[in-house]
Amino acid sequence: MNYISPVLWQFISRWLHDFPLFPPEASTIAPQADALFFFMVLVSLVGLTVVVLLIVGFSLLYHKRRHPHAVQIEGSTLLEATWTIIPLGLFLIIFVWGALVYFRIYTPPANAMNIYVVGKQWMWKVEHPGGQHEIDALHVPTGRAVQLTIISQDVFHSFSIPAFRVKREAIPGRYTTVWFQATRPGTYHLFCTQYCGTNHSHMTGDIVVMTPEDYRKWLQGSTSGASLAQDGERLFASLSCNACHNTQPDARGPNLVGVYGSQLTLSSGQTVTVDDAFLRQTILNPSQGATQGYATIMPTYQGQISEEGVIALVEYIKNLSTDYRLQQTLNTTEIPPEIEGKATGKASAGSGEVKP
Amino acid sequence: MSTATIVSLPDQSTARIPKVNFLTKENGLLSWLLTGDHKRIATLYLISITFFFFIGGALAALIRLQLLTPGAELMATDTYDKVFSMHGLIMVFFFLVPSVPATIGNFVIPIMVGAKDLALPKINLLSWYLYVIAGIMMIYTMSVGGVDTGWTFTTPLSTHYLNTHVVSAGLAVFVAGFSSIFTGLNFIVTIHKMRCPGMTWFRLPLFVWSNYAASVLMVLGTPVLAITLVLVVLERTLGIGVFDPAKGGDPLLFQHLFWFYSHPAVYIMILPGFGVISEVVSTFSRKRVFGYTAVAFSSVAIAVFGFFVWAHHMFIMGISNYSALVFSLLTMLVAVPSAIKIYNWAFTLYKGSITFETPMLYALGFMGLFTIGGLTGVFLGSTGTDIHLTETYFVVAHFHFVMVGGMLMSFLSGIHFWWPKWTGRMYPEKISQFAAVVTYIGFNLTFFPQFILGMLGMPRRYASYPPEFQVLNVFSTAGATVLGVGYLLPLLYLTWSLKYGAIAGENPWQATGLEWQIQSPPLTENFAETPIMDHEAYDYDWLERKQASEVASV
Amino acid sequence: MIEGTHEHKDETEEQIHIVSPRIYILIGATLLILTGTTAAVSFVELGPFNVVVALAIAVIKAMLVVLFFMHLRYSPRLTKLTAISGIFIFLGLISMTLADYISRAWGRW
Amino acid sequence: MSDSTTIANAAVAEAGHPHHGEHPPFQRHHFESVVQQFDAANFAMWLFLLTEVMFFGGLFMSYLIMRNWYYPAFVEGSHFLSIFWGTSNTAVLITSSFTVAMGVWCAETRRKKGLILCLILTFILGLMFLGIKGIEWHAEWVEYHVPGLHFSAETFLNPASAPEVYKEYHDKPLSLGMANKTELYFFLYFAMTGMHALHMVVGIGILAYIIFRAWAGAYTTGHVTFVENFGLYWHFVDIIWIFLYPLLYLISRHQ
Ligand code: HEA
Ligand code: HEA
Ligand code: HEC
Ligand code: CUA
Ligand SMILES: [Cu+2]
Repeated sequence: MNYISPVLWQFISRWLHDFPLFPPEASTIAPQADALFFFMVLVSLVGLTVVVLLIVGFSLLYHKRRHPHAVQIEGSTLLEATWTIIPLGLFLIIFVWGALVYFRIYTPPANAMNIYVVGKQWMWKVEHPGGQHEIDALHVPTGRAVQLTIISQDVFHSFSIPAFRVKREAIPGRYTTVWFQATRPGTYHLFCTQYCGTNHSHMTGDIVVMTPEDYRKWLQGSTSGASLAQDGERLFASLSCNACHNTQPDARGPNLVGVYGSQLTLSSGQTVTVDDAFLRQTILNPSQGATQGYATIMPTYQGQISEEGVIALVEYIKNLSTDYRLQQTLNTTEIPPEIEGKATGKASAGSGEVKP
Repeated sequence: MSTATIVSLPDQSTARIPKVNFLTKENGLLSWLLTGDHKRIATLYLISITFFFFIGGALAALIRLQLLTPGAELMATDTYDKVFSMHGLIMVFFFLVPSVPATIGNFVIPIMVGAKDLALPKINLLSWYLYVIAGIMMIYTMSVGGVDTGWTFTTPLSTHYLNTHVVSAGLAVFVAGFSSIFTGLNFIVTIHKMRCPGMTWFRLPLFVWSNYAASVLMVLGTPVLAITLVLVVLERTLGIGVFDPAKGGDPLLFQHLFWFYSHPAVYIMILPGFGVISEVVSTFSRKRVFGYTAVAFSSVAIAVFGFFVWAHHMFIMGISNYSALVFSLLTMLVAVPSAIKIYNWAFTLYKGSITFETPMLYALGFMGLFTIGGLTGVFLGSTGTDIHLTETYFVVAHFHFVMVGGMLMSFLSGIHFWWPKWTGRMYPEKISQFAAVVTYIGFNLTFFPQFILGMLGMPRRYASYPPEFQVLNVFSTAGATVLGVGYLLPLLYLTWSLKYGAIAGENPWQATGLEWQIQSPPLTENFAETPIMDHEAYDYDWLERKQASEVASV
Repeated sequence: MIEGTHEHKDETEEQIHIVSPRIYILIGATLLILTGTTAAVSFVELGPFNVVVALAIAVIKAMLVVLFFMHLRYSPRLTKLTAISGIFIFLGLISMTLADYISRAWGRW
Repeated sequence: MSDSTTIANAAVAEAGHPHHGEHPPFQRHHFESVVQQFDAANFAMWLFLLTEVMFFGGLFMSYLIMRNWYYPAFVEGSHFLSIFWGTSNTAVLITSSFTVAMGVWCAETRRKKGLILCLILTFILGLMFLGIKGIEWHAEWVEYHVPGLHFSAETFLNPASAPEVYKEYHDKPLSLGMANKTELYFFLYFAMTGMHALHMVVGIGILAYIIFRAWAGAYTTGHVTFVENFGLYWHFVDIIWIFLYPLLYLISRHQ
């Protein structure tokens, strides 16, 4: 065989050895999504079989040779109702079931560990809270809910992990989230599934699922010295956010301690819950969510901080549960950021790019 | 006449094609280019869309060749991107949208309603010219380097990140859109205002009903696409940011506007096909369509509901979860009328007297393939599974099943059905039946593996893919070659039949539509005198009586 | 044949109504007055009702134009249905899209 | 409906019953009767206007969403439009709508002179509208408010640059981020008024042709379809403006 045609040989041997027909189920949601999938396959098979049986059966029974004269029939309300109501019922079941799965996939549990993902032409940058940075790869432990907060720096991308049955669009200018809990260690595909330009098909990577112990080892091995929040802290200082947001009584900006998750009243009278999206929005476009009681003096940082930088700031503000850290930040303001950066390694340079 | 066929051709030794018909009435290129005759315009359309179909098909062949191997061996990724974008754009806007309405519909609708022409012949011609202008712009786009946005023009990719010819492609689609608006508008007016005496709404053939529904979609949906493309073009040329997040615009707004057209557009593409199937299934089982009113109203229901499901293309794109819910529910509702139609056609066979000429073979193929395609649409309409399946080959397989397995099949069915009327000649029956079967096999081989690929997670619009997907892709490519043969055959034998085919006579299929009661090819004014509709649609007894009385009087 | 033609014509025969100039003048004047009104009202502080009033007047004006200048009032039912279906689909586009925007989590609204 | 009379029967009677060979010259061969022809053309025009509704619909929707997102920018942007010119233009357009309606009436009652007069008036009013629009656009150009070509958000940051506006509306300067969004406002403003003006230009072009033909007496022989349809188009363009006017000029005077 090999002599005749190497290509054919390669093809046949691959067919015999490596011919997946079904993707691995490696997350808790995968079996649930698949159950619905199989239910739909079943429904479809039934529906299709009925159609095919009718066509083939009637074709045989009423072929002109066997049945030379057609009998005219106007229709039948009963039948009409049957094939309206049965498919409708089945479709509605599918709808409800699908909605349940959908809400499960897009509603992260409260205790999920948050990982940030930034998509850009044509790579995925992943930022762990511990300061680990990855490109085109994502390491996660089994048995823990992981929430991804995704954003794009340029065009639409889509973060897809077939083995987990989850996928979420990375949208420029907006955080989206998805979550999963991996169940089986292994390496799975990561695809960008939204067409994003020339190298769309190269925007792939690996999802590495590890046992919790391996994961801990990996975390230690690849840390860059500073956590994401620390990067944020540094940025907070270097962008002089703390000139206004400090805990002094005469501060020009509101106190940010514990602001995350709290309810804010905006000057428009609306109340909002402070979440990632809100934080990002106020940093980039403060005037749009101006807090009641404050002047809209906060400058806009649109175009001055990279998405990774914003993520670092958001992570920092999220973790401000006491003003201890803020005080610390105040003390480091004096140190120019470049020196800081050198002092703690390369990590901050990566995340805290400040565009001129 | 054998019992296995209903074909009744006139005695070939004496039969002649009528000397005066719409083809011979006037001669010369100008008489075609300035014609107001709907049948000539339909012919012009037929030629132009066939041309674009084969361009699109050649691009499809390139896609499949590239995907034969996992790496990007044949073309660079950016070339591949252009190839599938042009394939999608050409197939959708230059082939499938005008396919049945602008050719077959143009040809038969006026005759079916008993009119001498469409209400607005000049607008009809204008619509063809717009199509040609758009086509030239598309060819221009292609020849200067193409466009690689995908057929969906996704912003901000199309507006700010690509340096290919988005503007000319966008304008081409814009112009093509107006061509389709004018066709639709013309149909609506004709169906409302030009029906002959006695032709009540419920005596109209179902082909007219479904084209009516499609026309409503064209008239109301297409302008939204037009303005969206204008905004895209302005954004690209002037750099303004309604769709650009960097300037505060919203790319999702683009998605809303685009899909507001493009979802109804898929029904523009399928509804006329439904009409063909109704005609063909009825004719070849010698029976009135089962549940005429249900089939008629389901077309209208699809047209109305079809407007309110567009966001099912955006489930993972960050629309609010609640509106995902609403759109998913409406998607389920819009799927039901299609089911109604399928079962009504199946029951039309019941107690019929069925024969299997080529149009019927295509129609039966349609019913199977469209059911699969439609049901996989339901997979995608269900929010939970859509997360996994969206943007993968599952979607590609879904829409090829409905568009190629559905609409293209019904287009071919219709072409074979009305060909004798159109040209006055028959094609070789055995070869055409063979071609229909080849198409069916090739089709399944091409696109069924793609469902599995999609389930495995292979993303669409990928120039290269992980090696474990190769086996299925090889099947798919192999199928595409078979499919290509299946499409080339009709081109060959239909052309052949123009000169050598048997004379078809007035009514080779013994069908009941008004178009079958006049000479083939028809006169320019269709009817020698205004017809009067004095029977229901698909009244085979009426036809028998009529033929009996004709024989008696001769 | 020809007899048949006549019979059928009666069902589709719609009549062109000539609207008298009196009505046109009346409507034209009303439109101008409404224009003045809406401009004037915009100078009065009404809170959110400024928008409501302005749009309400615009709708009234548009209705007047459609009903009288465009003769919709005297037109066959089909034409009325046509106009209504256009508005219906337009409102569908607006309302369903806005529904998405409004129900987004932190939707910049 | 005492104010309206029926001419359809009269027209048919005059044109003769549709026996072959006796059609009035303007009846196209594929129609059974003049009435059918008129009906078809009229209906077609309405359908065309339907597509126009959806065409502008996309713009209106973009406007709605952007306005809600960037409310201050849209308010501020609209303060730089002149209510005086806007209102005058509305009046001009409404008057032109009236003259067209009168023109159609003249055609229906076969008053050739009246028809020509009305059409010419409409023509002039149409040009006037475009002229006023031109004045406004010019003002925007001078103020650097033409997005994409000639734009600067400076005026929205700095009250000194446009003291009258700031004084009249008691405005505060916008923050930088919001000021940049005024470009969106002006883009939509130009897209909407521009698209509308384009329709006006097309209308005026057709109008010129109609005046020319009316001179030759083409529309005063009972064949009013073309004039009637043109009237519908013109009224429709008027209606679009009736909505643009409050949306762009009026509703933002108070925040
Ligand atoms: C002719 C074109 C056509 C038609 C008719 C359809 C019909 C349908 N489509 Fe499809 N669709 C496309 C063309 C078409 N589609 C295209 C081109 C795309 C991709 C665009 C892109 O992204 O490039 C797409 C994408 C697409 C998506 C988005 C996928 C994604 O990107 O994530 C969805 C999601 O809901 C969908 C759903 C449906 C549904 C529910 C129908 C329904 O109308 C189908 C109804 C039919 C049936 C249901 C079959 C008949 C039923 C029976 C016989 C009953 C069976 C019996 C029992 C159940 C008992 N389609
Ligand atoms: C009417 C619509 C229509 C039709 C008829 C087809 C027909 C076909 N399509 Fe197409 N397709 C689309 C509409 C259509 N497609 C759309 C809308 C997309 C999405 C684009 C996007 O993502 O933006 C798409 C995308 C698409 C893809 C996915 C690309 C990707 O995402 O990476 C693939 C892959 O297999 C494919 C294959 C085919 C094949 C094999 C056929 C076959 O049916 C064609 C068979 C016909 C022939 C083979 C032609 C006949 C033979 C010749 C002309 C011989 C000459 C040939 C040579 C000289 C090479 N199509
Ligand atoms: C010139 C002073 C000033 C600077 C510098 C400044 N801010 Fe603010 N900030 C404010 C004021 C005032 C507000 C409240 C009004 C508002 O929301 O616009 C605010 C609000 C906020 C809020 C919203 C939370 C709340 O309670 O309202 C966040 C988050 C925030 N700032 C983060 C930052 C970050 C991060 C930086 C640096 C990159 C920064 N700010 C720089 C003045 C400032
Ligand atoms: Cu990123 Cu595709
Ligand atoms: Cu759809």
